[in-house]
Amino acid sequence: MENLLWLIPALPFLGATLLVLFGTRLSKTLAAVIGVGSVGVSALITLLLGIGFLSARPAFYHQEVWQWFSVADFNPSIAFHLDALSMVFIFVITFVGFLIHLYATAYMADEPDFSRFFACMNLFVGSMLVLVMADNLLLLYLGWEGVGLCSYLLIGFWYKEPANGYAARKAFIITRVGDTAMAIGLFMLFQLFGTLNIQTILAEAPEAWAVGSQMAVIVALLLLGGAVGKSGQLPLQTWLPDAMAGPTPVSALIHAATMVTAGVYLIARMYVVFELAPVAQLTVAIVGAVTLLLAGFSALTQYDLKRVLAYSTISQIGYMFLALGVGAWSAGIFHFMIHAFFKALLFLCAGAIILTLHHEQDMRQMGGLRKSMPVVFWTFLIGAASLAALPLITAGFYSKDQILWYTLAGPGGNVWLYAAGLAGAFITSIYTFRMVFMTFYGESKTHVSHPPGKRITVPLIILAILSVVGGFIELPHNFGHVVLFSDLLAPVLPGITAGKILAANEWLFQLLAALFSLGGVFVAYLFYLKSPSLLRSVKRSGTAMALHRFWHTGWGFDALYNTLFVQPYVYLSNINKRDVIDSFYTGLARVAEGFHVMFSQTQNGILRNYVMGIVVGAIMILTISLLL
Amino acid sequence: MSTTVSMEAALLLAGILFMLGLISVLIRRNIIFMLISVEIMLNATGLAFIVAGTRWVQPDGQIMFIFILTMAAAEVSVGLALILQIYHQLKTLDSDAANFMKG
Amino acid sequence: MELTFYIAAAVAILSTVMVITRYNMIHALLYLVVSFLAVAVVFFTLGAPFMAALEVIIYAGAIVVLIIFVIMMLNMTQEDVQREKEWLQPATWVGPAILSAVLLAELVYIVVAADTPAAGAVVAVDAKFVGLALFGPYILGVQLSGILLTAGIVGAYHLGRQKKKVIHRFLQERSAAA
Amino acid sequence: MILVWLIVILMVGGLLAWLSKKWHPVLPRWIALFAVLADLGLALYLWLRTPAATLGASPWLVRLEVPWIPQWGVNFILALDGLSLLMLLLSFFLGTLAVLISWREIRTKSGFFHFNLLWVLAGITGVFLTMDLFLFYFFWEVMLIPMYFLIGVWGHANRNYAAYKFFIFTQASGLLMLLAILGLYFIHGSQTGIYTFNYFELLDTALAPVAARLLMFGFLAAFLVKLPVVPFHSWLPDAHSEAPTAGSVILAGLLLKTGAYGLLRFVLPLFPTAAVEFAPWAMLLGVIGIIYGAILAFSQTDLKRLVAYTSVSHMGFIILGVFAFNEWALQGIVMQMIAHGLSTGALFIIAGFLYERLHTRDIQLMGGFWSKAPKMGVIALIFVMASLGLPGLGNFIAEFLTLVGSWQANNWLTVFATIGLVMATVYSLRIMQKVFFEPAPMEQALPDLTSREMLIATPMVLMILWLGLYPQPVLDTARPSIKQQLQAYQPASLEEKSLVAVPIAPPAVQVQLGDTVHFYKTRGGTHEPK
Repeated sequence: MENLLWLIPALPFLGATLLVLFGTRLSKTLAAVIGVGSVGVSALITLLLGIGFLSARPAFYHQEVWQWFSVADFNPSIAFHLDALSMVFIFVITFVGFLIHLYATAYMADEPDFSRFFACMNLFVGSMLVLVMADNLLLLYLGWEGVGLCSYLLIGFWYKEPANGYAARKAFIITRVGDTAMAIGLFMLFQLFGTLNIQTILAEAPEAWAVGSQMAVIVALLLLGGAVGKSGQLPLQTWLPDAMAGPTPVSALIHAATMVTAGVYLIARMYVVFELAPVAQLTVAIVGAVTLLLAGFSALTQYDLKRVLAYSTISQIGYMFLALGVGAWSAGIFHFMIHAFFKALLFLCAGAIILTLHHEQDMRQMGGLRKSMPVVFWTFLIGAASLAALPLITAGFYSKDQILWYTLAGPGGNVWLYAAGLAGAFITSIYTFRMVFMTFYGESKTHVSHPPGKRITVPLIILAILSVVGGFIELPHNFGHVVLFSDLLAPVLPGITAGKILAANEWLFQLLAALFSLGGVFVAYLFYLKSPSLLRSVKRSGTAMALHRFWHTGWGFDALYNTLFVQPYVYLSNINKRDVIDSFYTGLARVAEGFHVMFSQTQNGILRNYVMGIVVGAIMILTISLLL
Repeated sequence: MSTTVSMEAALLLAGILFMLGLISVLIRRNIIFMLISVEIMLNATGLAFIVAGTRWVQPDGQIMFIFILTMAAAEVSVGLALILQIYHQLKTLDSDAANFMKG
Repeated sequence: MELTFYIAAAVAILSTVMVITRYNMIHALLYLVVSFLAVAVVFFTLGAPFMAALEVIIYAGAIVVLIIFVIMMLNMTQEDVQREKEWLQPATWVGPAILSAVLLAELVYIVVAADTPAAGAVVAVDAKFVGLALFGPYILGVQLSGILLTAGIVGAYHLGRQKKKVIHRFLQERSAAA
Repeated sequence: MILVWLIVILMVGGLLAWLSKKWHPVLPRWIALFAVLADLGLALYLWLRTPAATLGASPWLVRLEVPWIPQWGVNFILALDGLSLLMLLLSFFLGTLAVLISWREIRTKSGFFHFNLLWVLAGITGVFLTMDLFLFYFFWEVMLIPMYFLIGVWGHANRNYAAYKFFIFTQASGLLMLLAILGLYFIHGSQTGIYTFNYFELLDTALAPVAARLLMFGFLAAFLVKLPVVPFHSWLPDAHSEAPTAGSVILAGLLLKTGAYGLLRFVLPLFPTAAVEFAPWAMLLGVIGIIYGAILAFSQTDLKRLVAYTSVSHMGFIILGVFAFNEWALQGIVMQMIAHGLSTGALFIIAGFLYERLHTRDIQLMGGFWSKAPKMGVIALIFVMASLGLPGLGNFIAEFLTLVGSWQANNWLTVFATIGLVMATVYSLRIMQKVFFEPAPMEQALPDLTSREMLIATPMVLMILWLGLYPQPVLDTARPSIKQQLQAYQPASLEEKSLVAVPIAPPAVQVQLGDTVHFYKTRGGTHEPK
């Protein structure tokens, strides 16, 4: 069983290689078969492994493929380590990835660069799998950067548009800023532990560090730097909304289901380090809380369907960070899984809408799609309900409620964090249903060409089902008490217990959360469906409009970074294009040339100058001999 | 015949004459003037030798003067021949006109 | 005798200054003769009467006359004098004058600073000693002088000969262009 | 004897290539190709013959010593260890490619071109092999002069300026090295009475601190200019951008590496105490180079010039690593030398391909080539990614090891060096964007790579992937000689070598950030505080 481990990432890589090598010569069908098939087989192997894993319940599977290199006791391997945490991740990556690939064969059917698209997608899935299965941080870093590369290639897939290229580079560069912090973290870890093997570090860290030791805090913060970069959290979140420039399946794959959750994975994977550094862990929670609010407000003001979803992604990952930050490890991972289902679903629905409306992404140009696209409408509604965490029926409710509960009641809990989470839930409902109402209700504004085909609707339906039933594997203990998921993770991640006093009143807070999300739906209904005049009156207010603009541009972070970093860098580079140091050497050459001109005056055939030279020489010699 | 001429003064005279000749070489463009100036300088040098010879009561200074004299005579004859030649070729006595190796 | 020296020195300097400031070549040469004569007097005061005689005969006589002959051959006119004037602008002579002044100052410093034992009275070195030394230890120099003079004669003859116009190779391009 | 053959084949091949032009115009190319391939074969044979495991005891694989000018103590010493072997393999590999890329590019005086090319290679081979300082200087010059001709005769528009600049920079700095060599020679002679240029004997010279410092600066002058380190780098962009493609490849791939090699081979073992003193400054220079080169690369519009500045940036890592004095960093440097030779060489080759097709190097005139030339695009993408240090490609291993090593020596400088990686991303992506992605300002035909060009590019891709995924053979080959270079940095021998009894603290692993830290676990590493 263990020996199959390497196949999971290797198959997508193989698919990518084949597509790169023979891409231009393959027919679209064959390219699709390779592209989808490689991920599909990976998913099957994952399933096989998963069944084995769940039945035998070993601590982990481990396979060393080969020793990467070995220098003076630094021996990272290409080795895979599969435990419950990675299991959840590879399950989501391969299955959701497979569905998205399947969907993409229809979505990208008219694209001339079909095989290039699938090559990048496969490479992406492969890198992501390496990331979550790596047994050491260096291999994880390989996957980490590979994911960044693929996001660059896929966001800039339609490369002829310079704006897309800009978005792609922005994504790569900003995430790389985070990666740099992480790399420094790796240097420190290596210096302290002499290895980058994750399990070794996790085992030895508690002995090496006291709780709250400065080193632990610094390492944890550096790792957090990497995580916020990849996961689009404050302060490195600005790349993610722009990343919607890529084709929609890319958005679904990279920016909803998998890549952006790499940060969540990293923090969960290195949880020991964070537990040893409470300050850093609190920072994780605060970053999550602030991000989820900021992104939520920004999502409220977007008109581009995909940008709303992008901001909602940032916001939802904020929830995961919040969960990790308060020590509710399994809740964060649970939310990751559920989020992957419904966010992929939402993105794919959005893609179906965009495709049907001839690449129209502005929600103001949509409306009334409920009738013309019933399948998409219903699945989108399920996804939206899950995102808004409508109580009882949706998976999103159970995962988000768990996070909110532990934010308050957990040992790292805190009223302020809880309040932020609750407010976020409220905003989430508003923007989610604003989206639903604007898109599917009201009168139709754009002509609908042809309804989406089977290859598009089947993944939607599967994901919609998962978005609903996914929640039932983990129910709160006063309500069914199903703990399948946290049991699965229990050997890997520590559990969490709620405070006794609050635990008695858990139902109260569940009710509160439910009320907030329902309230949000109601507000959206009020503003966008029932009485749009209310919205117009708000819009007349100057402050509201200013706030709207501010939120619309993502709290001005882009402008800030632009003036703070980009422009000075470009300016610095441009003024020095001719290399100021070189002017020293050319200056030196000029001086020599000057002497040349001067001295050649004494040899130019004019007799007096020769004499003059002799005289000057005589004076110099005399002077020197007098002085000495 | 005994005098008390100060040797320093005599050397000074030689120096001044030499300088005047030198200035003349430097400022004149006319080749004949330059030749004349060279004569002045040679003469000044001869004077310096005489002074030295007198100072140490040795004949060598005067002998040097005789050699200088000989040399000056030869130099003037060759120099004047060259000047004639230059004048015939260039139709001018301007020494700057002969700067064919201008750098 | 000392007074004679100083007067002669003053005359020499003055006349030399006149030489180098004249525009007319003949005037300059006449001053040059005066300068040489003054120097001859100086020689005399320094106890070298024979040298004084040689100075007068060869410098003031032969050499200057030779130059005058050449000048006469060249047909100098008033235009040449005028051009000489143009060439001798202050801009051209200030620099060299300063340089020479510096050199002179250094020479003076050397002469004055060196504390040589004061010389006694001037003792004439008469021509006989000179002659003995010349044909004694310096005989080689005398022979070399002879060769030099011969070479001078041959060279002057060769160079000064008015051949049919021979253009030096440096000048060929120039004349071709002209 | 095989070592002599390595050099002689190239020199004779060069002469033959020159002469054979008279018989047939294509002959020089084939002769050059065969000469380099023969050397590549010999080097490969040497490598495969000695399994890495047997390298244990003495790092030297082959040694040849013949007295040359015994009166002056000049010997003809060639010696090969793992480091030299790797460098030779790189040289011949890139040399083969250089011959291949010139196949169509060089049309004038092809005989003389190949003569120069082979003699540069011969000079480089000599530099990597010789262990006699006199001979070393000789080869140092041998590789300089043909390079001057390569730039000056077959270069682009501004070639004369570039060639002079290159020559003056390297020659002037080389003379300083000659002074230092002579200084070392005389000091050694006056101490022991044996006047010799033999490297192995000079290693034992005891030097007063002041003398050691001065001599080290003499050597450093040559190597830092060649490398180049930032204030001395300005010859490089000109030389690289004006040279013909083969010249750029040799310059970037090999000539710069001789500087790095010199640092490793001579500066480190000969002047340990002085080097330790100088280390923080050298590392600072490295970091400045990394950042400065990266910033400048970003604004260049001439593709070759841009790549040249990336070289400046990458070479910063080398000096950063050399003066970290530990095995990780030095292994990283060896990897960096090889990986950078390949990746930058490849970028220059791509620039050459583009120049052949478009007759311009200005990236503002390029664009949209991704759709026209997808093969070239993919290959360019791989090497651009290599240059920004993507894991899985050789440069990543190099940079990561270097940084891990330098982190042990100096935290803050390493942080800034790591920031250089972000800047590398910025300029690297600009290449892709401007050349391949962005729409072109004008329509121009661009045929994709021919099979000859693929023959050049494919091995490079395979090599860089191999280096990134399984670098162990390279690391194993280099290990013994790196250990040898670091021998002088064991705390005990450091004190022994310094004449004054001032105990020089080794650049011990400093954990500056926290006081609660203790060494949790004893690890390997060359200057563990005992």
